[in-house]
Amino acid sequence: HEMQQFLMAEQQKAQIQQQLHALTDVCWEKCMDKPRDKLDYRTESCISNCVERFMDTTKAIGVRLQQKYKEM
Amino acid sequence: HEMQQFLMAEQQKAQIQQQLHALTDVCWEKCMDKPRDKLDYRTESCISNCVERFMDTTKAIGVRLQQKYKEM
Amino acid sequence: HEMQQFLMAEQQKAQIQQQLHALTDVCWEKCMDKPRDKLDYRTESCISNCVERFMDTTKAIGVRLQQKYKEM
Amino acid sequence: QLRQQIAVANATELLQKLSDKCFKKCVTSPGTSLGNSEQKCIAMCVDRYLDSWNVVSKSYVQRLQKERQ
Amino acid sequence: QLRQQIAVANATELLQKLSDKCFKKCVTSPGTSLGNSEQKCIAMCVDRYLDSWNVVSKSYVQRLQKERQ
Amino acid sequence: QLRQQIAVANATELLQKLSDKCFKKCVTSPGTSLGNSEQKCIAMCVDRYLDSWNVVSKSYVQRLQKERQ
Repeated sequence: HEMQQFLMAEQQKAQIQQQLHALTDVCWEKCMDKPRDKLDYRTESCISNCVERFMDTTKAIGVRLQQKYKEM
Repeated sequence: HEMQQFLMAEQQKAQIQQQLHALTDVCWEKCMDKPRDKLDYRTESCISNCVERFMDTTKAIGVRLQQKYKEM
Repeated sequence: HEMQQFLMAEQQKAQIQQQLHALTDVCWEKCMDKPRDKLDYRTESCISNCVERFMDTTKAIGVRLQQKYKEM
Repeated sequence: QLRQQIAVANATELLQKLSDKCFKKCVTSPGTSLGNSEQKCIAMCVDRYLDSWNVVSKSYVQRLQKERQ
Repeated sequence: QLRQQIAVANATELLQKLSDKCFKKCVTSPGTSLGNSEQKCIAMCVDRYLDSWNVVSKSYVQRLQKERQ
Repeated sequence: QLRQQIAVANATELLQKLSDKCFKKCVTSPGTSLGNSEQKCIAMCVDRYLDSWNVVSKSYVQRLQKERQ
């Protein structure tokens, strides 16, 4: 049981890492033009908004997909 | 044997799903500009042509690759 | 032991193939415009420079990441 | 159970693809909340993507059948 | 058998990559059949991609050897 | 050991992503060596990407916590 719990915890960690990779990818493309010598305020808030809006988008799409499945 | 058949059928289904994901991906990028409130006729025929031409392309490339391998 | 050596050699080969796929991908996008009937000299040297510079880039990034980890 | 895993994997891949594509198409400069027009765009984007998926499936199956003859 | 699986996996990945790249480069607006110039473009695209693969392999191996010294 | 494998897999994925993104952004036409401005651009690109990763992590964790309440 301990082994199973450990494996599930590690799997969950790996999933979160995967999501962080994907989010950084999307928001980097969305917000970063040419990399400068500092992360300016505008880019930083673009990135944090990007994460929030991306998660809103995923949620909205999940809801819509469930509606669609019910209609079928 | 039944289990094996079941597994192979499921694997084939998964492969087809994978191809449908890939084709939808390619043809969405090729044919869809801004999503509107209906799938208009022009976009729909672009998508179905896209699927056909993509499969033609894959076939042509397969033939060409086999020629090349023979020449080697 | 022989089986293990064989497996490791195959794994290494697969990794190299993977890197060749990735490099060809990057350098094709960087250097090839419209495909012509021959690989002209300019494109060929662009590709071979691209491979070298990409490997330089990976190396430089590796060094930088290690610095960063030490600073943490 | 395997069948279920494949179905779940599929739904997960669809959700990821849709999030990616519809976010890129509909949220050009992310603000402090999803605006009305962004929400509408996302809903339409999902619907059109599923339409496209259906057109692709139909064309793909027809083609496979034609080739088998 | 493993060796064969890797070779097949490789050929499959090459076929997928080529389909993707050459379709994007050569078929800009898909019609009711592949036109002549599209077919020529696809053939050249495959040949140039394989050329590129060879240039990449050569440069890559040379570099690895230089680094080992 | 599994934990280590995940850490290594992560570092490898980060290195691959960084190489890809920073090469594309900083080396527009590859020459016979990395120029000075390309090297600087790569260093800044790595630093900004890690900054972005941190901002993303913070925003992501905050959001998950807000949703759990």
